[in-house]
Amino acid sequence: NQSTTSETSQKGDGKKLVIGATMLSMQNEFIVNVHDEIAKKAGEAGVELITVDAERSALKQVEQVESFIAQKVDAIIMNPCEVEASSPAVTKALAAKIPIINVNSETSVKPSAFVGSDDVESARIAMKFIADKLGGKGNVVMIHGYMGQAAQIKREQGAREILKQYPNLKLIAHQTGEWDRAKAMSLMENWIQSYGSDINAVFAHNDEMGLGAVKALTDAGLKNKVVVVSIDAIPDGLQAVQKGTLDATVFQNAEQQGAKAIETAVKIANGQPYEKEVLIPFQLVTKANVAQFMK
Amino acid sequence: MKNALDTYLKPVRESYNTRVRRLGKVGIVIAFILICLALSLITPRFLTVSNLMIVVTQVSINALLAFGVTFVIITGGIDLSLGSMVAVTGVVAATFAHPDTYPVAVPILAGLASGLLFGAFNGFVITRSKVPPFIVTLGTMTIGRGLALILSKGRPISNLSDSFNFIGGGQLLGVPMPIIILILLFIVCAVILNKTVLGRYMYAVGGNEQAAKASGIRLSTVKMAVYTMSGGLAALAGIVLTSRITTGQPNAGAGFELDAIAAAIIGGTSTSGGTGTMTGTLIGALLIGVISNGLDLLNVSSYYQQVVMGIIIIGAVVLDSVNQPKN
Amino acid sequence: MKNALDTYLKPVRESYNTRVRRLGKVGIVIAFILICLALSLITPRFLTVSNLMIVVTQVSINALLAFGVTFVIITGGIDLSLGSMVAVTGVVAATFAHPDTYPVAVPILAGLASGLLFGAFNGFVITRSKVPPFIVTLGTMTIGRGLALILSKGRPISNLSDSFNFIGGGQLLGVPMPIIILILLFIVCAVILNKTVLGRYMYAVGGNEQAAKASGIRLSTVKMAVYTMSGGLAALAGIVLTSRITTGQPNAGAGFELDAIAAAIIGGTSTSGGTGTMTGTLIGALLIGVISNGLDLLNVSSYYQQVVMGIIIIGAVVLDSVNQPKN
Amino acid sequence: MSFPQDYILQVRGLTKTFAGVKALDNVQLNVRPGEVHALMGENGAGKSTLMKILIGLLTPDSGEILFEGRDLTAHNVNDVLKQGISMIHQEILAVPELTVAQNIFLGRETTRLFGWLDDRHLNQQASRLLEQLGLDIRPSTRLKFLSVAQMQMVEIAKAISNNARVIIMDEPTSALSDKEVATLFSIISDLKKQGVAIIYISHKMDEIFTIADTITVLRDGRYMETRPAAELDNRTLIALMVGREIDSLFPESAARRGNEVLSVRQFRRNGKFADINFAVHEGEVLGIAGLMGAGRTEIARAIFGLDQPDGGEVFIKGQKARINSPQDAIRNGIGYVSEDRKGLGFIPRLSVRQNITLASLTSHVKGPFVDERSEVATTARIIDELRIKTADMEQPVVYLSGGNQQKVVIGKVLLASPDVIILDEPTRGIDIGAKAEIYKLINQLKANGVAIIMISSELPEILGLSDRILVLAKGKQTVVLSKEEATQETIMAYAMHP
Ligand SMILES: Nc1ncnc2c1ncn2[C@@H]1O[C@H](COP(=O)(O)OP(=O)(O)OP(=O)(O)O)[C@@H](O)[C@H]1O
Ligand SMILES: Nc1ncnc2c1ncn2[C@@H]1O[C@H](COP(=O)(O)OP(=O)(O)OP(=O)(O)O)[C@@H](O)[C@H]1O
Ligand SMILES: [Mg+2]
Ligand SMILES: [Mg+2]
Repeated sequence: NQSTTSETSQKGDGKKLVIGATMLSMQNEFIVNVHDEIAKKAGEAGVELITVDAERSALKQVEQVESFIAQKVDAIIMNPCEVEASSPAVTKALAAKIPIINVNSETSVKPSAFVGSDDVESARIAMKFIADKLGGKGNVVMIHGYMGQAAQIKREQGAREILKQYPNLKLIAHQTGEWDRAKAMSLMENWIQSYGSDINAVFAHNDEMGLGAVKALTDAGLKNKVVVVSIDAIPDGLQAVQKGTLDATVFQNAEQQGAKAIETAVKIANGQPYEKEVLIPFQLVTKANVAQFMK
Repeated sequence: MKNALDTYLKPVRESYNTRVRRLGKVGIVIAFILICLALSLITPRFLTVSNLMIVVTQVSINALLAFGVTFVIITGGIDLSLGSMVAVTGVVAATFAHPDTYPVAVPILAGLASGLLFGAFNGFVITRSKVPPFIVTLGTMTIGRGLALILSKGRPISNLSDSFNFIGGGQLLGVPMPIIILILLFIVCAVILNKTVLGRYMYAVGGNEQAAKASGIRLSTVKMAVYTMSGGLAALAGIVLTSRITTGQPNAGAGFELDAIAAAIIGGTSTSGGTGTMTGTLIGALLIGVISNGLDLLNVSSYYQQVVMGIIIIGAVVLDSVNQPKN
Repeated sequence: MKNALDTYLKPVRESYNTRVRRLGKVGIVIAFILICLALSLITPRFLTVSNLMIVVTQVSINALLAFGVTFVIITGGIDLSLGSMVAVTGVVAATFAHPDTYPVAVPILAGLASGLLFGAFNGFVITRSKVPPFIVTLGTMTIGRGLALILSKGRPISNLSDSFNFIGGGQLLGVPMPIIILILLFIVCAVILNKTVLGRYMYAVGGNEQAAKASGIRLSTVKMAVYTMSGGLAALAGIVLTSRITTGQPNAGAGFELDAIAAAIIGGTSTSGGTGTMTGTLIGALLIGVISNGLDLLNVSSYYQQVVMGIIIIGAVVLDSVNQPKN
Repeated sequence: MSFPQDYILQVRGLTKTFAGVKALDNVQLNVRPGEVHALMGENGAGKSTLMKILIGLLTPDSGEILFEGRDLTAHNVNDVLKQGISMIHQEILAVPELTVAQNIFLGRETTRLFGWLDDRHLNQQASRLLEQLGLDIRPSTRLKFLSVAQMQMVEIAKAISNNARVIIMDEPTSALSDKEVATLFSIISDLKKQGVAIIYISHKMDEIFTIADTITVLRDGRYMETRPAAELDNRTLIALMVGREIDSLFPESAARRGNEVLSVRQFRRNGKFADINFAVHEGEVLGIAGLMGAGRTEIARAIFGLDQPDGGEVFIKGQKARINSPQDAIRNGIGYVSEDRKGLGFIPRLSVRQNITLASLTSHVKGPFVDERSEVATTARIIDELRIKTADMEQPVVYLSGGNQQKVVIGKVLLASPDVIILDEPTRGIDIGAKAEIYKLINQLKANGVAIIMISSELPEILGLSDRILVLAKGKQTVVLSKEEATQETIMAYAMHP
């Protein structure tokens, strides 16, 4: 349970602040990290935090926000499942005069404040790394996240933007690995069968899948011939980068996103001035700089 | 003669049969009431009009699907394609629901038509081939997911008209539209099941397929009907969902089939066919909804929520079966 | 008397029953061969030793689950908690599999024990209460997922020992370990089903529960056995998976139950109980694996992959049922 | 010889094969309006198959069916029912969850607009019909709460409510008591007067000679002969059916009564039976007689551990026995052949061999494995001894004829080598030849020192085989008669008056 007490942060009438948080998926390590930071900071600030897991369903998320509204929380932190589909939640919260802060990704309706980074950018960084590494020439395969989800769509979009800039960089195959390491591993095994050493690089929409690809390539003895890049910089990913099996990952600062989100939420709820948009930049992680990301 | 007839007519009103039936549902109703009571005592936030409205609104989509699958299960079948039908019909409806294009009837009818068609396809394959419904609808579940992605090119379809968004988001006399739709469809489905020949034939086909056949009932007609209706109800669920989140999502509804089937079974529909009621299914759906809402209200951590949810569902059905008379 | 005995002994080898049985499986075997043939013609990459090894390795996890659920379905039950058991057992195994902590037997036995316990719990609830297996295992599916998340604190457990990773990633005489495990377990399961008293009782319980009971078979013992075995096999699948991806993932195995059940049913196990073979299930699992591999090899777009997958699965079972003798 | 026009129903050259087994081979049947046409033959002769083809549930391989001059060969059940043929099936074909009225009118509901049902009207129609038939059954009771006999009467009501021109009755009386049989016969004679033709199948010879006008005999799927009933006597008919003569149905037994094997004291199950006290000895047949619903089956089920009694004790060889489940019963040397063959008797999809060895499987094992050779040998012996007619021992039991299914069940129970065996309606639906064999078997068991409790609604059977007869009335034990005291009349008297 995530509620904690302390005397620091109280509303004018002396009651403790209540903040509701709905997270995209508590089964995703990155999101769990964002949440843990929110919870930690909420504890420090003496805020009662109610966390719910949307399990990647925008519908569920909208319903959870409705529920927060009915409970008259003081502020809502939403880690949106979808750009468009999670928007009604924002509309409803604003209509009920409850501040809502989007963390990590956006919705089409503007919330009270936004804390996070642009997913499209992360894919641009990853694909740019591949392009540089291959000298702008070679065959790339891409492993998608769950088809149709915001993160998948945006990461695909960013990757394709870069691919367009490098006409000699060919996307020879792309398929979904559903964010899952085992699925991505099987997919990669099958691709190795059909393309063999024609593959020069792999871009996976998250580290889990990237690590699955790495495993398949290692088993096939091809790892040192293929560049693998993914996004998230989860501990396993960082370790792999350090070992040199994963060539690069893109670091999204979970701690900062979480901290800034709860900070902003408390400010708004207390009627203090706040920043409407806090952008936390992505960072490319390679063997060269991996040490600074590891705890 | 007159008198003899009367003594036969009386038991119709209060027969052993109906008493047992009522008893059969008592268990799950008790479980439901107990859970509601417990929640009201633990948190004052539960028993408020606004929260109850939210619960019922949230339940509506699962309930619509559960009504459809109740028909199907009563005939002894199963429908795993519900979630995919929600996605397909939602995407189809959204495609026609942009502002200033078509009147709001067009997306509704298009969505509905696609659902009926999808359901009819399930029914067609199941009746023409000897492939078990489990496999057919598992297949069409996959096919449907693919279709939804193809139709939407893998992207959510947004920018929908206000009149369309009213279906899931609007209110009529203070009552959210999904609740109104839920009540309407509950009545329609209950009437079909209890008061029409089709409903009677569903019980017969599920209760003893050979007997139904020997009585001259066309099995394929009944089965076609239930799968098509299941598709139609899934379409309504898809439309409500799309309108509620103001987007047609190709990946909407994943896993919904299990919740819907759970609602039906918790409500007393037997997977072996031949028994089940719409009221039971409605209670089943409400039960799931109330538990999920309560766990959120109580701020149970999401990992433990799953554990508690599972335990309560099993517990509720255990309580129900303890209350059921032995045959 | 001797002679009379001989004339009776002969039919056992080539009897009506076995002929029908074999005929019953011919359809799906034909479907399987046709698909393999088609793939070999379209792409030369399909029919290579390395590719076939990969297909079978990939199939192994689903096949292990499918073996377990075949036992369960034959007795007339169902197990929806397979995927969650994979996660729980994988996480448990991973917890004990860090290098330089315990010998490799410890994570294996711990994982196996947790699976057996989980399965036994399913069996216990199902036999002690009158709650349908569908609901019980749906409940434990949710509970199990929660447990896996709680045990792992929602994070993958990595840094596993090489000896543990050998189980899913190693080779013995050039054959990947998962294939060896698959073959071993296939033999064990097939023998249990065909050659032992327990196997015979499974068919009896699923074929006519009341008659089985009246023949002196303890229904609860048989059911406990099948759910426990299903849990044990899920644990093996979980261990192989964890070792293959060198991490214990709390969200591993989601949806695996449907694939496993599909494999069993495609292979001829009837959801109404009383029929089914391990060979059929193996072919069912291989069929799904080959299609999925083939679609990747042919680089069919992921949207269409789903559509094609669904169509081929339904088609294969249609082909099978066409070949089945009418009763 | 009459002209074809005289016939309401004509069947010519009908052939039907099941997976290589010829069930019907070039069969003919000619039925006149207003006659009771008995179709006779041993178990597995093809009677039911022929009828299922007539009603459109099975399609023939070849041959033709003419009904009132119209070709019916390719029609489905729906059409056939509408044309005016209806059928009472050998296995009760009803929907347990639906009510009596709903079952009777299933497929023929009167509806208002949009298929709206009028259940009140349906119940009225049904109660009128049930009353005409003299049945005390509520139309609104769900079928699953009826006894087998009541279900059977509902099936009869259903068949005759169709206003059919031809009614097929496939063993309608196998689960009925004398009173209900009398009701049925009076219904039949009414129908005859209205010109309705009845095709009547039964293994009860006395019934045939009571009501049949014409008799057609099938043997091994082939047509034998059609003759007016008046021209036939018991002996010739049996010879036609069986192809050999059966001299005496109830052979004398030389068994000696030995020690007590099983006894019950103050046995009671609330609402079903009470105050039951009896003992049965080695080499003895204790018959239990009573009217339908008297509680005989309930007693058997309770002794065998299928139901829990509410009071009383069971003693096995003088020792008090605790029986909570069938396995306890089997371990205590009790065997039970249920009256509900389909429900409690066999596993339909398992083979003859697998069914026969099911209750004694643990004695056909090598370690944890089933010893198939020993199974085969044992099964072969049982098939031989009980003369089970089956293509081979790997045939699924569901494909066997009813009589042979019954023998499989008996074989299974015998193999568990019980000291006392409870036979509940052991010859229900069994042909005359097989009956004689089962009676012989009972005597053999007796001679081997087995104690037998035989529940039967057929008084001749009870009288012919029992050493003592316990009579039940409404769940109470009214008397135990010795062989010498017992007559049909005394038994009936005790069965009616508690
Ligand atoms: N579905 C089936 N598949 C295979 N064989 C069958 C099937 N139905 C019946 N048979 C076989 O056809 C033959 C005729 O069976 P049928 O049921 O018509 O006999 P019957 O004369 O009605 O016997 P009884 O008096 O026991 O009812 C039997 O040998 C039986 O085993
Ligand atoms: N499942 C049931 N539900 C309700 N009542 C039942 C059920 N089974 C039997 N009964 C009733 O219990 C009573 C005793 O039935 P039982 O079968 O023991 O009678 P019986 O003497 O064996 O007669 P039968 O010849 O019908 O077997 C009957 O009145 C019967 O209607
Ligand atoms: Mg018959
Ligand atoms: Mg009885």
